Amino acid sequence: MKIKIVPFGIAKEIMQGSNITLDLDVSASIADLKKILKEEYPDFERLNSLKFAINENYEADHFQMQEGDEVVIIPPVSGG
Amino acid sequence: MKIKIVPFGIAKEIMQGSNITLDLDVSASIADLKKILKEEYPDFERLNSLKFAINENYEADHFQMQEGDEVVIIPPVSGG
Amino acid sequence: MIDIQISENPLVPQTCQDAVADPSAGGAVIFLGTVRNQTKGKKVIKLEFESYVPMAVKEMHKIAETIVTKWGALHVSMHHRIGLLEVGEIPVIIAVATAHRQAAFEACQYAINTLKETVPIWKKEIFEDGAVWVSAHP
Amino acid sequence: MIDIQISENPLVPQTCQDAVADPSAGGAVIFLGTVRNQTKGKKVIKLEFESYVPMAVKEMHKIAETIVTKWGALHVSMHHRIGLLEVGEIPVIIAVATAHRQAAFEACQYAINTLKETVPIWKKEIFEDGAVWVSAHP
Repeated sequence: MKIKIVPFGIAKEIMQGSNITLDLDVSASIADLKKILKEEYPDFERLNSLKFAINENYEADHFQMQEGDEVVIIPPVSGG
Repeated sequence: MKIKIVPFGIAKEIMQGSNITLDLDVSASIADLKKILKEEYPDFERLNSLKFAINENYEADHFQMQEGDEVVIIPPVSGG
Repeated sequence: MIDIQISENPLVPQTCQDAVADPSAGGAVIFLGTVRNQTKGKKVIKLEFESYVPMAVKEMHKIAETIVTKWGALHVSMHHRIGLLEVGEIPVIIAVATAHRQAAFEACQYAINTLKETVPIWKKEIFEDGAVWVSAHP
Repeated sequence: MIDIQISENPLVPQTCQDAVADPSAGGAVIFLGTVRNQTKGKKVIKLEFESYVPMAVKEMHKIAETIVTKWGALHVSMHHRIGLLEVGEIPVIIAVATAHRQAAFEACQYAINTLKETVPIWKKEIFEDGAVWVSAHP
């Protein structure tokens, strides 16, 4: 299934600014995605945290994505 | 010795608005003054607190006044 | 910088904010008191504030100095209004700027709590049917 | 009333203050963040803020709703700026009005602490010799 990946902040730099589309196994989880991203972009390992949001909500490791989902990569936030 | 008494807030109402001058024994203390005032104006007994300031500083019961002192009566404060 | 004022004119929050602005501050906490339209369910028409001004300024300075010493504040601005105030008007503004925000919250709260305990300012609540000196009686 | 804004334009404290003004409020606590001229002793030239705006607004709403529910706040105003900011400019304003002041202090502090943990906004510190995404690395 196709999953669009949208990185922000330092995640965008780690991925060289690109939104990418990944082709994942049906019912792949956030944990699976995290593993794939860390293999492709080892700099993600060095971050203080790495979170993911779908439909503007944080989703945990066990969350299973669906075809067409847009997953936003949320590196450590630092507003304020 | 002559001591000028300056009341504020509700103390001014209790004393009917008047600054007064009392003639006290030499070396009279704040405690002595408090006793005299409560005898003269029993409504002082009903207040939550009754403090006194000389030269813009709070002074405790044992403080001994001097001729010419101006004593400010500070009923419970409620700024803010 | 310590900025203390007691005034019969309306207070201006921007003035206190400007007084504490500093490029080495990470944040400022500002407390704005406002005249409430009721107290214990009873409708308030106006408030009247009276002060023994020179001593009040001195006590407010003591509070500000404690904030600088204890919380390392860069700037403290404390303005208090006296006279007759309408509902919604501002009797007090306290602004504290510190390098890190936690200290500013603690210091600003200390300032307003201590002001209400030690500064010779008295508030009279004026109702439709009378007036009461706040906190005077048990 | 809950007033949440993320904006590329300079923030105006008076706007947040007006948003929380209420005759039944006894006080308002306002937190103003400011861009510091240094971090850990290193001179900061500018800050750049980026946000995933729709989610940031949603997370800020959650914070405001918690404040209304848990602290009984009458009004909450939270404005965050994005884009390039100079030293001394204001990236964030949080104003909370409550019937009694203690709740406003607690709620305002909760708001800024939680904003820094959950709201998808990222800050890049720009130095003379480079730039760093704040908090990204251990």
